[in-house]
Amino acid sequence: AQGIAQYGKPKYADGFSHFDYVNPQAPRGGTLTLPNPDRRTSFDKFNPFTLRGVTAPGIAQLMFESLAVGSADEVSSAYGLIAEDIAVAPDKMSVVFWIRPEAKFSDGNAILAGDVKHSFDTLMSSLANPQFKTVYADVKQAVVISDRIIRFDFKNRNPELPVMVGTLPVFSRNWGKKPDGSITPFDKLTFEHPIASGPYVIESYKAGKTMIFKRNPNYWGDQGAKPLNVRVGFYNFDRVNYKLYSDDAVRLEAFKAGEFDALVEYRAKNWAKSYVGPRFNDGTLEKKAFLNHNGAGMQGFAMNVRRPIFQDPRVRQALGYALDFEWLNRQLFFEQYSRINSYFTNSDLSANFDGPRKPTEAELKLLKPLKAQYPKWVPDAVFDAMPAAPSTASPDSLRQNLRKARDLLAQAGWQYRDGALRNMQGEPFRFEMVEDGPFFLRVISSYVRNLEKLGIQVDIRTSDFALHQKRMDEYDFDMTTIRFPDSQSPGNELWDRFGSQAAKEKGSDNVIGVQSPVVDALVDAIVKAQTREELRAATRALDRVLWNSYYVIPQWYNPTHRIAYRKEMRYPEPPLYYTAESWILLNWWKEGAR
Amino acid sequence: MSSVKTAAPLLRYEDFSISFGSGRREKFAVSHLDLEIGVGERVALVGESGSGKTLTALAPLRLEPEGAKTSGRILWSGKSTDTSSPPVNLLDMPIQSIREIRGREIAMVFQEPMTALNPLFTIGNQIVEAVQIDELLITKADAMSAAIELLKKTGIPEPEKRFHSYPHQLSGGQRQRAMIAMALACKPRLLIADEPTTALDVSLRLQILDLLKELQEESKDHGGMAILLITHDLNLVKHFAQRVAVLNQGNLMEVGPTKQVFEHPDDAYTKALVNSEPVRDLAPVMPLAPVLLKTENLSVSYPGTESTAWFKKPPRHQVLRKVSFELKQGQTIGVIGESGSGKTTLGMAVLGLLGDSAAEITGTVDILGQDWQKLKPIERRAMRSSLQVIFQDPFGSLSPRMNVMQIVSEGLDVHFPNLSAAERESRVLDILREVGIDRSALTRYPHEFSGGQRQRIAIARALILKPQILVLDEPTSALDVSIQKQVLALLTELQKKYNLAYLMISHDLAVIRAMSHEVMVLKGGRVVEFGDTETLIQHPRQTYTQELFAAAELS
Amino acid sequence: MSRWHRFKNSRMGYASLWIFMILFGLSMGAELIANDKPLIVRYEGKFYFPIVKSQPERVFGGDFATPTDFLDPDIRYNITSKGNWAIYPPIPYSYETLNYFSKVPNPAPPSLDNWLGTDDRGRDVLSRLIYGFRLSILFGLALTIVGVSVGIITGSLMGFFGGKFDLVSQRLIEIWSAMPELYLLIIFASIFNPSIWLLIILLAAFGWMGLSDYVRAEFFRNRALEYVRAARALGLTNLQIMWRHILPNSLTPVITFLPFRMSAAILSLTSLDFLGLGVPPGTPSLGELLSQGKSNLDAWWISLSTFIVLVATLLLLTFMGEALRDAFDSRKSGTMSGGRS
Amino acid sequence: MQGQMWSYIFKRVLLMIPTLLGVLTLTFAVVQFVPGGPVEQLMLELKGKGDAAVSGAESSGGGSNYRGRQGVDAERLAEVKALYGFDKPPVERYFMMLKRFAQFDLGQSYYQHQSVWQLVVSKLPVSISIGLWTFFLTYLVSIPLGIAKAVRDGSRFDAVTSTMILVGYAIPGFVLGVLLLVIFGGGSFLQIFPLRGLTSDNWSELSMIGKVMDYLWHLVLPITASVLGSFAVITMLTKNSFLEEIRKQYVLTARAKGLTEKQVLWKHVFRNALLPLVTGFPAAFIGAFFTGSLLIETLFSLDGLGLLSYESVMRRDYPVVFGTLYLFTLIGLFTKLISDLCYVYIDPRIQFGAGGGS
Ligand SMILES: Nc1ncnc2c1ncn2[C@@H]1O[C@H](COP(=O)(O)OP(=O)(O)OP(=O)(O)O)[C@@H](O)[C@H]1O
Ligand SMILES: Nc1ncnc2c1ncn2[C@@H]1O[C@H](COP(=O)(O)OP(=O)(O)OP(=O)(O)O)[C@@H](O)[C@H]1O
Ligand SMILES: [Mg+2]
Ligand SMILES: [Mg+2]
Repeated sequence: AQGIAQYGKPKYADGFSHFDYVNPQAPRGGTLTLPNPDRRTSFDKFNPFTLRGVTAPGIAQLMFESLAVGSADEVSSAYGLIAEDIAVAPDKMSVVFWIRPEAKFSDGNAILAGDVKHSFDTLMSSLANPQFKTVYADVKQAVVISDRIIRFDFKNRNPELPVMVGTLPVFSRNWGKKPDGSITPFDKLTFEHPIASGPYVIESYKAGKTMIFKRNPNYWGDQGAKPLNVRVGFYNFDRVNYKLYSDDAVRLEAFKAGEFDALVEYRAKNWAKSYVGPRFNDGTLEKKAFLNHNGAGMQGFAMNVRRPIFQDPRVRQALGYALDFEWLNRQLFFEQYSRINSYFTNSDLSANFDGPRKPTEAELKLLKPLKAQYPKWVPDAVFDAMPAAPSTASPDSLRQNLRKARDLLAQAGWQYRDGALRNMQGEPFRFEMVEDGPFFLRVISSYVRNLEKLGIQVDIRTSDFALHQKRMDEYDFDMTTIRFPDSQSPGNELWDRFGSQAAKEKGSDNVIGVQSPVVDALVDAIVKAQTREELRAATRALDRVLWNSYYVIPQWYNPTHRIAYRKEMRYPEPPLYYTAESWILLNWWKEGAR
Repeated sequence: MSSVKTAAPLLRYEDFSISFGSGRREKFAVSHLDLEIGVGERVALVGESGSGKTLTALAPLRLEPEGAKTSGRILWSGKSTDTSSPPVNLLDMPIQSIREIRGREIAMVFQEPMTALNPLFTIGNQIVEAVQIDELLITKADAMSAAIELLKKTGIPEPEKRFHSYPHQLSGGQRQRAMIAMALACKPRLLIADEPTTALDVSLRLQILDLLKELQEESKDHGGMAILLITHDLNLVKHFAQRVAVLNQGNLMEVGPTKQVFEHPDDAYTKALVNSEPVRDLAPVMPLAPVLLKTENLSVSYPGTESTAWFKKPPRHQVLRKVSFELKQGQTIGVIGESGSGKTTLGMAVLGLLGDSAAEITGTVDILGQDWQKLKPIERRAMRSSLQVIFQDPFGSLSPRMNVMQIVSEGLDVHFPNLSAAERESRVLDILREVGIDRSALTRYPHEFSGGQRQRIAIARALILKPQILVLDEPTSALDVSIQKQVLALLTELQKKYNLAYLMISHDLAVIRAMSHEVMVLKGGRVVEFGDTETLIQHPRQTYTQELFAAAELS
Repeated sequence: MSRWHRFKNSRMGYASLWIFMILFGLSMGAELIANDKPLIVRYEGKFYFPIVKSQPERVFGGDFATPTDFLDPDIRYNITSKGNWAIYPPIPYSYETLNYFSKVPNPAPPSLDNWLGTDDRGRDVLSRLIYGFRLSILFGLALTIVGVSVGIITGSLMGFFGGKFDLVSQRLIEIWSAMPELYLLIIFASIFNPSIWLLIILLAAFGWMGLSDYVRAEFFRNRALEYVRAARALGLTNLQIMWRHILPNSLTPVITFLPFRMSAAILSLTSLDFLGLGVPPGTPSLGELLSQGKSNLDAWWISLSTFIVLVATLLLLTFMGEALRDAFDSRKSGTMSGGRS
Repeated sequence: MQGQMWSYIFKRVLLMIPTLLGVLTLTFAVVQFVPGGPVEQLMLELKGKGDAAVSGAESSGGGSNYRGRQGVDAERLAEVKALYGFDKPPVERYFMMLKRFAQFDLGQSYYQHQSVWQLVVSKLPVSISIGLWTFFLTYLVSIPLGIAKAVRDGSRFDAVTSTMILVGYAIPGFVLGVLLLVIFGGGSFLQIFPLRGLTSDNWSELSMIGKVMDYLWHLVLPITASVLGSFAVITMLTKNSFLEEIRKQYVLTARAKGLTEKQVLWKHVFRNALLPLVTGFPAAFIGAFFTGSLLIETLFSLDGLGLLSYESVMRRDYPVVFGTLYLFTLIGLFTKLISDLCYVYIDPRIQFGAGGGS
């Protein structure tokens, strides 16, 4: 079949003409000029797969293709790109790809199974970024069956693996071949133009300044009578020009001066205040927030439960009452954010998806036995609808919330006396908040103010990135901001985030220090889930347990992508799951182009 | 006022005054001066130290110190060769036009050559600059040879070499001659020479005066160069000037032809001035007087200045060669010798003050029985109170940011820290009075004084410590005869009272004769003659010495 | 004329000194000018002085035992109605008081509530300026005094003694100056809690080298002058010669750099803040305000007002510096005749 | 004189060796205590938290299809350590570094695909463009201005110019830079100057004159931003030094010669007054090639030494840190020597020999 999915069947059946979220009639042509998509301000290589060096922007997306591509309106699926057919073995221990005969590299050579194996082996070698070894750890080997057939063998059954190998980037064995026939070692490749199969080739570049791609006129996916279905409505520009800016403020100014076509904004205040000026007034530039359904995961103030003061869940819950999200959203964020309401916010994996509900049968099936086995570890509230994060929207008020917090703290043995909130032993409630940059100080200061009303003293400590990481790695902190970005199909990473084992090892993602047999059991259920439904039940059960343990004081997320663009830019309906930059790059077009 | 006009007027002061301060504190340094200098005339301006001579001289060039107020008129007729055109008033001329006059028409020799030269340029460079002022088109090479010619005329030995010396590498007299050469470079119509010969020995003085006269002759065709000579040396005046003006406390006392003024001085002050010859009134040295200072084979050399090949050491410039002498308690040894013969160097070497220059010193110096060079710094410092010096360049030796009180009392602070403030002040006032400086000077700074006043401050600073040994390097060069007499009398008196020993360097044979028991004659760094003063003066053995004296006799 | 006299004579400098002293004096009393606690409260027949001693909110009819937030509308109502009254300072915000009840998103433009607007957290800019001015000046003074004294001492020793001593100390300084300052800061930040004192020590340890070079050069030149020889002949110790004779004549670079050193010290607070190596977060400093200004360009009231304070401070300092220079210049006469030549 | 001079120079050059050793040793020792080395830095990047993340995002809700957050295992860690040579003890690494430096091999960057030497060379155009122009403008304006102020000390001109240069000085560079960009480059006000880089994109197609104009066009804003603050110090130093000298006797002599005021000031006073400035000149000049300004470079998207050194420090790219330290210290030592020789050249009275003690 052309498409496979991690769970169940893919959305698009074989022979589909194009993805639903593209405009098949989008005109092609014109130049797309973009700023640097991230903090990279210079580059010194074209090879995105090695550790050393900084890769030029756009290379990976515009020049490399894989056997299969995902679709942006469903979770975890893949449709053949270089491969015309994909077959997962019934035992799920291997996957076979049949390569399209017309698939060619930019140098005109056909893509053969040997190239795919070469790509895989190179990426798994120590020449490449070690990340690949981690990602493909469960892949045993790539086996060339014939010129155009390749099989990947797995070490164990994992429904994610076929999709993952499908998205393995494929490049030619001749990449880096010197005139004398010898080949530059993979980790020494710098400005040697990659030989891969993507629709663009490098036109010109200037390190630290610009990077220009042009459409490969001989791109195989455009050849033939009918364009490739997974390429219809994609790559609508003849030229893509990246301009690099080192300063955010300047980048914005440059956009307002009309130096490039689109800009994605990540800060609420800028969005509200800075996107003004003559070009916005006369309509040359427009701005719009596009809804997305990307999982927002969890972002919040995490408490280190290894610390005695945070071991009582009542204390943790009380601290949550002091965060006045409504104030922050109004005073600092111009009402642009939504409250985090789950560990899988903005995703159907969340127990709060479509509003608070009691656990379903499937969830109860997981939770009940656990409650029986570990009563202490499963809060009773788990069997209720997920409680909403404290709010100060009327009729509630901050004062009211703080009163609740005060009472909770009192129950936990903390009383205000002698100028501080003290426990029985007379020790004051005092903790340190660590941050790796000044960005969050503006948020923290109002939170700290409210905590002070409870008599809690907070020391704020900012440090540079490395120092911060060191403290995180050693769990030497009381409270900090964490972000658990969500994937549409959570899996092994949850062990690192919430597993008891990870809590004991230094440097894991489990900075909170969750060490609960219940959580372990639920994570296990998630990893082992065979269907989307099983997965959903397990994540929701986990969500309920974590949420009701009050490990994190939930913050907010942005359900939109904020994009400002030139008025000639046109876009289709946004897909469900996407990043703003690549959506522009892949699916937008320009009016009047051609 | 009687003045015999011999030539058309060139420069005329009319009701000229100069004052400092304002309101009630206003102090007139020169008041209502009327004076005229004719074309090609040689006029001498004499007067007590501090009487306003220098200020009078600076005013036509508009170089009076900041804060000075001038009034009256200074008329200059030299702008055009044709003297019939109306004279211009220099005091209200724009500064631009004054610049046209400076150097080209009126040149100036400053009183203190030591500080008046730019320390960072070679003297050659500075003279060439002056040569080029007038004749911009002149080539560098021509300007250089003109400059060397000028240096030669002023009697500087090896002018080609000296051309490349920096001021600090020259002796006082050499600097002074460089200064003169610079002033003469443009062949001005009026030369104002403020004490141009203080650092020169008598024969050189005459040579310089001859040079001036010669230049005057040369420029006869445009009426000749006029000269305003300011000096304390009345002999020079007699020989040189056609007319004399006498200034006292800013007032013009007398003007007239030289002869007339000298033979029939009108004014009481002038009388005093003319009759002030130093008197010899010395106590004999005790036969058993201890030796306070003794040098043996003292030699000093400087690294050569000529550029030679890299890495090869150039020959050293030997400044002092094997000088040995003894100075006893109560004794004065006079040191004489032509300019550049090493007198100052000898003094500095004895004092151990050459350490921070590039000098190389050999030989021994014993002071108060101790080998000076072997002493520890602390011991040396303690001995400094009994070993004092008056520098040849008084201005340079006074810290610019200290006032007179601080300067004079500093020695007391260091060596007699236990004195009460009142005691200290009274001692300072006493010594200042003795050198003729009044108490209003206490809070003033060195630059606010006249050359002679500064010299007296320097003398006061040394004497306040009542040192056992005192090195005096031209201590009276800037003093007029009456003050000089006063200071010398003070020195003799102190010597008698406290048994002081003096090493006195001077060009003024009269001073040497009056003050010293023995005389040492230096030439090229070598002692060529040494002996009892009278004997030596009566019967000089060396031709060099004879020449020195002959010149003095002549004058 | 005495030095003080000469100082007074330069009118700009003297006026600057006065203005500066007044401003500085006022900022020392900042707690009385800008504070979120009232000076006096009369509540139910009793007098309270919250500025001296904080009272629990319960005292004024609130819920909590913690210190009162007098800006809370409820409390404010309680203490200003029914015969109760309170006198608030002219600026009712302290440097870290959030204007929690503001109606406008932060940073808020100048208004009656916040005369110079608020910063991006909602703190009153004027209040932060006052406290920031105080801190920055104190910080700058401390740093300048330490830096200048060390610079003068080392520079004068090297210049005066020269020779081997100079050769060796110069090398040591070269090594010291190559020390990776940023790494040191990072290391210290990992060991100690950030504090002003730590920062002063660290910055002072490196801040003296530029000046010492200048002083050294001046000493090299001046030690060869005749009056130094004269001082030596008087039997002064090296120290006395350096202190009394050479130093007063070598102060030009020192005096010139004084105001700049002050402002550099003030600004150095900024540059370290973004590394989290500066003063503890929340501390009011002009530097912090400036960096806020940069990241909130549209909030012109932050950068503009800070900038004005900074320029004014610098101008005052420079004019004072000029007067100081004049005070040290004995040759300058009292009455100036301007551009004479 | 010469012989002495050469032996002095020789001595100084010899002394550079221990100095360099000292500098390197000290820094190396310090670096051992810095929290978070390159290995940690890379592990971070591997975990996806590294620098490449979008700056300043305040909310999550970014990427879809996020995968592979499995952390990094011990094996990877060992690999990365070996890659950077961190498997060897510090002492060994130290001596290896010294050996390389002795051969003038500056090493390879950890993160970038270039040798340190190449890196430095590639950043030079930016640094020279900014540094040199700033340097020239600063001196060309400050010195005449300082002199003019000294001559008119206390006048209105003096006060007004003081205020102006101090305002320039007090505007912190980053604020000024942004302001200039917004006003003269951004889309809101005047859009006159380019926002980024040293040349336009079509530079290679321009004529010779066009190229020069284009280059200068691009330099206007960054140089304005970097130069405005630099006038104050040198101007004030010039002014005060001149005031110090202008009342000395030799100035009278020079005037009496009939020199124009210009000649008096520029020839006679200048040399005396500016001993510190003039002697600092060679160092400043050479320094102009190698100084970068992080701020200007970031604002105007220029890739220069300032950014390089800052980033290498922050990212713990030790070869770059040490390589540039070594190179710049060496250059610094030579310029210092030149400065010291300048003292003697300018003021012949100065002797570096001992003297104070006697
Ligand atoms: N800058 C000044 N400020 C105040 N008083 C000054 C200043 N310069 C000179 N005087 C005073 O003016 C008077 C005249 O000084 P001037 O230099 O003309 O004397 P002089 O006749 O040249 O004496 P000498 O023979 O000692 O050189 C002196 O009393 C001196 O103290
Ligand atoms: N620092 C120096 N470097 C080189 N040569 C020097 C230095 N100082 C003095 N000399 C030379 O030493 C010689 C003697 O100088 P000194 O000052 O002792 O002469 P003097 O006898 O005092 O002459 P005068 O009567 O003119 O003052 C001169 O030729 C001078 O050029
Ligand atoms: Mg005089
Ligand atoms: Mg002499």
